[in-house]
Amino acid sequence: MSGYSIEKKEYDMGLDLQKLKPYGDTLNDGKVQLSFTLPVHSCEKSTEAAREIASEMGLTDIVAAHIKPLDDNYTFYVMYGTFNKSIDYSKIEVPDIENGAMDMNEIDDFIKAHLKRKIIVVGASTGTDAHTVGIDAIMNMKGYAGHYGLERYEMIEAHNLGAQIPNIDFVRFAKSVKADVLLVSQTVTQKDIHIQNLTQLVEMVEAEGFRECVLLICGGARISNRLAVELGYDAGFGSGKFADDVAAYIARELSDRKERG
Amino acid sequence: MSGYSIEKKEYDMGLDLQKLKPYGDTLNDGKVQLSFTLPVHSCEKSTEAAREIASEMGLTDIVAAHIKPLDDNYTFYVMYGTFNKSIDYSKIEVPDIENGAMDMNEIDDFIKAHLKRKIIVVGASTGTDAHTVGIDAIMNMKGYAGHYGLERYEMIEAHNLGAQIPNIDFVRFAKSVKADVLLVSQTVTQKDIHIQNLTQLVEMVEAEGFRECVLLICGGARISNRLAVELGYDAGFGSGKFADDVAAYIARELSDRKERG
Amino acid sequence: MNNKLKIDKKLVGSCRRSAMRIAADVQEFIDRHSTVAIERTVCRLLGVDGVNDIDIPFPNVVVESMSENGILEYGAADFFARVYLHTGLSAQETAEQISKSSFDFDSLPEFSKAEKTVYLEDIAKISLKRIQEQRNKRNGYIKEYGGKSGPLLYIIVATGDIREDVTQAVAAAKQGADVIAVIRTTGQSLLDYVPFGETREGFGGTYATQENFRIMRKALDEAGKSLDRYICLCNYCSGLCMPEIAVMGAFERLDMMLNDALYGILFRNINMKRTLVDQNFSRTINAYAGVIINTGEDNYLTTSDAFEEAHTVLASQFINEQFAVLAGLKKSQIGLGHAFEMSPGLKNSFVYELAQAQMTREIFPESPLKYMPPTKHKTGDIFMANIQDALFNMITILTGQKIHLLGMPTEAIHTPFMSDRALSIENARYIFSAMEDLGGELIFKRDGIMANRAGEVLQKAHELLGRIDERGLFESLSDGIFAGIKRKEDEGRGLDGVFEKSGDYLNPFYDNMISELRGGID
Amino acid sequence: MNNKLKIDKKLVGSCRRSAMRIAADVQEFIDRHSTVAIERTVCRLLGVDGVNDIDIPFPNVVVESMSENGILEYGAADFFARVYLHTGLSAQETAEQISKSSFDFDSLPEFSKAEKTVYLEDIAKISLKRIQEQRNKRNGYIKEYGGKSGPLLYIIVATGDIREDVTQAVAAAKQGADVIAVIRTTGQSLLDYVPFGETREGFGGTYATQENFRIMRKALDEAGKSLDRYICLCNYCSGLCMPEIAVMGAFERLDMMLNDALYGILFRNINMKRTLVDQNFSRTINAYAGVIINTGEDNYLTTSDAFEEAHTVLASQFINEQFAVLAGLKKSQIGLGHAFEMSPGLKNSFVYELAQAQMTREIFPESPLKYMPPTKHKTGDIFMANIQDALFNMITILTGQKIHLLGMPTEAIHTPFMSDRALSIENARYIFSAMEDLGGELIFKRDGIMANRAGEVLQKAHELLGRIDERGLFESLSDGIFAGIKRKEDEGRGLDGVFEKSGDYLNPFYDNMISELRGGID
Ligand code: B12
Ligand code: B12
Ligand SMILES: Cc1ncc(COP(=O)(O)O)c(C=O)c1O
Ligand SMILES: Cc1ncc(COP(=O)(O)O)c(C=O)c1O
Repeated sequence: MSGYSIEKKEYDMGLDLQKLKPYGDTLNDGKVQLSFTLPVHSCEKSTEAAREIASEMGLTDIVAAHIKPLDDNYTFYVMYGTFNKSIDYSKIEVPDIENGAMDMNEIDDFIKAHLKRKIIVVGASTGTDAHTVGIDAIMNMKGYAGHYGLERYEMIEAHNLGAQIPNIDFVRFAKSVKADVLLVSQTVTQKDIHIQNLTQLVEMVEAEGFRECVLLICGGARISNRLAVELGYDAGFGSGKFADDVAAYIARELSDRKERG
Repeated sequence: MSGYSIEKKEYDMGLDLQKLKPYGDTLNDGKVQLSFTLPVHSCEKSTEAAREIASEMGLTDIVAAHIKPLDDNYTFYVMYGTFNKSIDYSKIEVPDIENGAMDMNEIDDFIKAHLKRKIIVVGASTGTDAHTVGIDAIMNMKGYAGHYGLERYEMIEAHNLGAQIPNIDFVRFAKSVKADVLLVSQTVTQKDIHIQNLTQLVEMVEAEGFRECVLLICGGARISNRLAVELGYDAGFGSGKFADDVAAYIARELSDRKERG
Repeated sequence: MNNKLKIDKKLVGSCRRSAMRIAADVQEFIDRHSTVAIERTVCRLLGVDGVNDIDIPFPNVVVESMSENGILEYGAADFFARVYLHTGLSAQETAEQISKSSFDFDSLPEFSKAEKTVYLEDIAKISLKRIQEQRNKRNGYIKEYGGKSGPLLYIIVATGDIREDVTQAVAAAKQGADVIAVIRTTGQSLLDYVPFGETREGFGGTYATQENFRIMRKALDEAGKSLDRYICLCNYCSGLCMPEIAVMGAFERLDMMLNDALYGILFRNINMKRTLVDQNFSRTINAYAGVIINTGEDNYLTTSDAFEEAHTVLASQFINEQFAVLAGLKKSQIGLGHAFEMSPGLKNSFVYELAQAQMTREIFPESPLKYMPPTKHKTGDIFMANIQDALFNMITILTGQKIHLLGMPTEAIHTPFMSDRALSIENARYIFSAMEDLGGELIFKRDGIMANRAGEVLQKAHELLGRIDERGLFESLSDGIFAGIKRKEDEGRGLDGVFEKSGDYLNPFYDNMISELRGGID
Repeated sequence: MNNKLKIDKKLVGSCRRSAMRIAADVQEFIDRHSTVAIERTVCRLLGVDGVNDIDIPFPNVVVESMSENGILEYGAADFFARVYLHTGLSAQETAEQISKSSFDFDSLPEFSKAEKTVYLEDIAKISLKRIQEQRNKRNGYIKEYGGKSGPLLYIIVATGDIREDVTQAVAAAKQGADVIAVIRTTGQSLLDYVPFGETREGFGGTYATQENFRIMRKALDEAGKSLDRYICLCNYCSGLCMPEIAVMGAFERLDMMLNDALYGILFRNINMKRTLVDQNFSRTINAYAGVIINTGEDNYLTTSDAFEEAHTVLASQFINEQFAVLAGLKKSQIGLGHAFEMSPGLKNSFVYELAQAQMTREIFPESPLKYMPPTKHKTGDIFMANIQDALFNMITILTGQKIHLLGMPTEAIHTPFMSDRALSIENARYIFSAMEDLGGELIFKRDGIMANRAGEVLQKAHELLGRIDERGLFESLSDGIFAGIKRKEDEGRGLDGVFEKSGDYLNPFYDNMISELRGGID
């Protein structure tokens, strides 16, 4: 009568943060989806190549779920697999530029209390980059997604130069108004043009001898704080960051610097 | 007047099959898309963890393009990155079960010429698997996607037992009709149930002592020839394979075996 | 729902009358028979639960012994009444004794019908009350939270492990899901018993057990509380244990059940007598529990071509409707099956599907459609699959469907990951919002492709129903009318579990429920 | 296109008349002026090409020297005629001499208008014929292969490397693309010269050079041959070199050009006089070359809110139409810009967008819409982005749009990979086939949301055009009427390249083209 009983197994499914893995539908199953194109003709061999690549990535249980020839010698793959390695989540440290949110009024009050003067901010989308929506989101009076821009802050004097501003014009203008903060927006990132452009800007500011006197901040959809710091900026803000995040950082950082003397 | 000239660089963009990489929009750019969920709360730290996982896979230039909390402690990521390793395409060998296509009439003629008798084929979707469309595609008279099924072949005597057939019933029936070929379809693969079921079948056929007398073939959307061979089958057919592929393989293989004696 | 497609109401009436005759004809057979599953259900309703030391559920222990002792034809209720009147033992105690082989069948005396009825009416009230309480609780929640006006977002969980299912279900509810269906493991429908207890491994789904029902119900009630929405729970009242699962669902407040008059016959090769008898009692229980049933016509289209076989879906919906009504279900409890399965390669596939969905809505204005997403024509192209689902989502919002099963981008690959479900919910929510009032803005051309198509499908369904009416359902099924599948009257699984009831057969539950239902409850 | 939205034809007529007055007013200014770009264009039409040893394009060498020598106001044609009559040197030879500083401007004598005209008419014929030949070739191909009836699938390539662009374009053509647009690198629109030769690095796009045009044209002709379809090529006739690029495109048989009367002013801060004068000649060339222009109203919606600013798009379309007509373009050559940019968060966003698309179709029945996909509201959620594109694809097939720019699932991430394009083509093809005849099946409710929305947008556009008509275009632009961007008459890039023409100014190309166009060519 054993036909009645269903098999029972034991499971080890605790979440171990020191061994974090992707999750499909069962803890620690390590499920990952990937897709890519191989520049070869679609055939059994190309599918094997796709599996090898997935395998090189550390995946097992590889499924080539979809194989689509894009042209005679290009084949697109959608794959699923199991990532068996894991990472130690408890060891991850992220540089923190958020010390707790403040709203516009709190920030204005903070500036009044700690700096006792207006902060001068100059912003632009520099180089050949013509995208203004990002820098406008941070600076324009009306703001973006319900967050007022810096122009509306009582204690901030904001100059938004717009887009496609050559770095040299930007730096000269900033010097001329004795800017405390430089805000640069970069949206186009193809062939790393943003890296080139951001690097050129830092060099110019250094060459002009006022790197120490300003906060240098960049932003854009593909900018992270980590990247910004690597490039020699004080901070970087990516998507999902708004004027209040930036203003709070500026206010705190400038007051810290003032205190440090 | 150098403002007129645009920068020029040199490119090495030949296709080197010994160093095959994924392709985004520039040869050898190595571009790969991936997505997965992490069982942790969405925050800067989880995004860093997602990057670390991508990095563990050997990716660089990692972009966390999309971050979506699925629940308090589950976060979904869509990522892009560059796979810098490569594989040697020239070294890949795939077991070949296709020796050139034949159509139904050619196959019938081939059987007449080489085997001089009808081949007896028994098929089913075995175990708890209730999917019949796959095995029907291979066996039914009317066929699938324009390929007639084995029942229509003059030189094949085909018995389709349907779905949810216990392995033991399947094996007994096959023995009773002196089958030359056993066709097993497996569609459900969750928790590797197909592996369990296919393995059980091979063991039964061996236990019944006629493994050497038959061609044992499995098929299904997630079955590859490689997997089939690993499990002890003669061949396996996945999606995109039709009755003529299977029949051609059977005809050739049985005639080879006959010749070898 | 106004007449957008100028559907011939007379023809609809004629279809419905044919279906009524087809069902009534079978009902006559049903009324004379019972099955082992029905008797196990009666055991459960009398309080028998649990498994013995070798994992056999006590209801199976009892019914198998009754059968061996040749007393099944009187029904389990009769048996337990006699035992009680003779020994004072409760049903559960009796079952335990039987299991230990310490029960003496031979010395069981007969009692008068009146004596037995008094006992049974008393004891029946207990479990009927338990079911009523759950129904009231549901009504209370819906009153508290308010009902939902648009389509219900119905999603599946199918990890095989009830605890992971809970994790997935709760996440989905937070993302916007309204109905959680716990998909059943492969093969369970062919088990002639219901597994017991919490289970953590299944294949392509999770075992339907009462404990699993309870675990999920609790999780969804909690999620519902924090979301201020009632989250419905759905499972499968299908296979060899239809009525047993119905009663388990009634006890644990499931809100929907996949439950079809013909599905088991066609797709699980269950004997037609067995299924038809079982479905009747299972539906009465569902009706009583306030459960919405979901019929399985969608399966015809995953097996056969959706364009060619559209009329078989409609014909079957008429038949399912009539069986449901006979079992006491209100029209609003009948979720009729249909699926978006037109081949994406077919020119104007969307146009035909729109016509079919609108037609169904108008022909069954009070019954919700349980509308299934594209599955058959999905491939591993998860991007394309997502688009197929988008078109499906559109049809629902354009034609005002109610029970909307979300499709998954990974349909052709695996049972859904948490992220697949989230993408799918995002897809539907976007489309339902972006097109919220579009349906009301659109008028369909007179004598256009859509109107003609609907007319044609109705016409063909009418012919088919006429033929079935003539030949009878049993004969028709052996001709392969639905999904090209032929089933014989005396073949298929579970036939040996069907028996003719003796003249003294007792089933107080069926009698009480059906008479209460005929009186009308809400 | 019948009147599905009951649009007020009188109001439409009134809008068109306002736009006509607005354009005519500016045309008066245009007719009195020329620009350095126009003169460089004349150089090219006279056979000047190539760059000198320090990479300066010869047309720039000539025009800069003419300017330094104070003879620009007579036009480059006048200059070359005089040189030829005096020295017998061809235009190219003259340019080379100027570049080597070995040309003596001072000793150039004056000739009679008649003498110059004889020479110029002769030499002008050569390049006009070259353009005509390309036009004939295009017509021949279309005759041979047959035109396309449904929407044109327009996709972009933007690798920065023309050779990779070719790879991508050919793959896309095989997958079904009808139009290939080679997106231009950032910053090129602000260059006051056109780079020369094949280029293999750009940012967000590829340099528009005549050699790049030629490379792509050749590849597409070959692909077209093997596919038995004509594959259109599109580039950007925009920025500080509008007419130069127009002529390069005419020589290399481009079929479409992004070309707008106001875009440069608004989005590249190019001076309004410069742009308006440049656009006129560039459009005449495009008209003559049989090119379809694509205007840029879609950009208003990527910058401002699509629901709020819908009427500015319509107003601008009216203005673009009138400038285009003045420059000699046929209505069928005017691809008017619009974009699917309603926020996905907006309830009934699809309904409003459907109304706008249908309205535009009906107001400009002869002009195709260049319909841009969702971009602004796309995020890195490539699955959701694909759905947004699906809805966009639907609008096109429901309203019969013609130039359909495919959206990309990775819009918010990178310029498209080969696979992104393939997914996007697959998406559109599925929807265009599944809904092929749906548009014809649907009638829109009278006084419904859609009809009212269309009426409102038209009303507001009418008011706006009235205001612009009153104040004049220059003044209105300084008020920030479009996309909230304010531009002043005497600010912005390229103003120093605008000059008033002398009474003796010559430009035989413009004169010949416009008079031929007025006569009517096909
Ligand atoms: C709108 C848009 C345009 C508009 C711009 C209108 C305008 N007035 O800005 C138009 C149509 C003109 C345009 C043109 C082009 N675009 Co564009 N465009 C976009 C689009 C659709 C949206 C960008 C946007 O406005 N986002 C909304 C804002 C609010 O988000 P954000 O910029 O990320 O800003 C936020 C944060 O990043 C941060 N932030 C941003 N800047 C800064 C700065 C500081 C200091 C701080 C603190 C924070 C901060 O705060 C903001 C609020 O959270 C994107 C695709 C997409 N959906 O993302 C493509 C996109 C950015 N464009 C692209 C390209 C290539 C171009 C072109 C170069 C194409 C071409 N060759 O013609 C042109 C030319 C532009 C040029 N010369 O630079 C690519 C870039 C690819 C890449 N990664 O390199 C994208 C991704 C599209 C694509 N897939 O190809 N574009
Ligand atoms: C149709 C269908 C059903 C129908 C089956 C109808 C029928 N009569 O077969 C119904 C609705 C009944 C059904 C039920 C279930 N299904 Co189902 N079903 C599908 C679906 C949509 C299509 C499968 C199909 O018919 N493909 C078409 C055929 C022709 O393709 P094929 O099987 O791959 O066959 C080809 C090749 O593989 C090969 N081949 C196949 N077999 C053989 C054998 C041999 C010998 C050879 C040589 C070749 C060969 O040749 C064929 C032609 O090229 C898929 C999703 C999808 N789009 O793929 C899910 C899918 C297969 N089902 C699935 C599941 C889980 C179930 C259920 C278990 C769900 C549940 N718990 O209720 C049930 C129960 C079934 C059971 N007990 O097994 C999962 C499997 C997940 C997994 N990988 O484990 C899928 C992938 C859906 C999903 N994402 O969850 N299903
Ligand atoms: C009515 C009905 N019952 C049951 C099922 C599920 O299959 P199984 O019988 O394996 O539980 C379906 C299919 O989805 C169905 O439509
Ligand atoms: C008319 C027009 N010109 C040009 C462009 C492209 O921008 P750029 O000016 O950088 O070439 C666009 C935007 O896509 C446009 O609409």
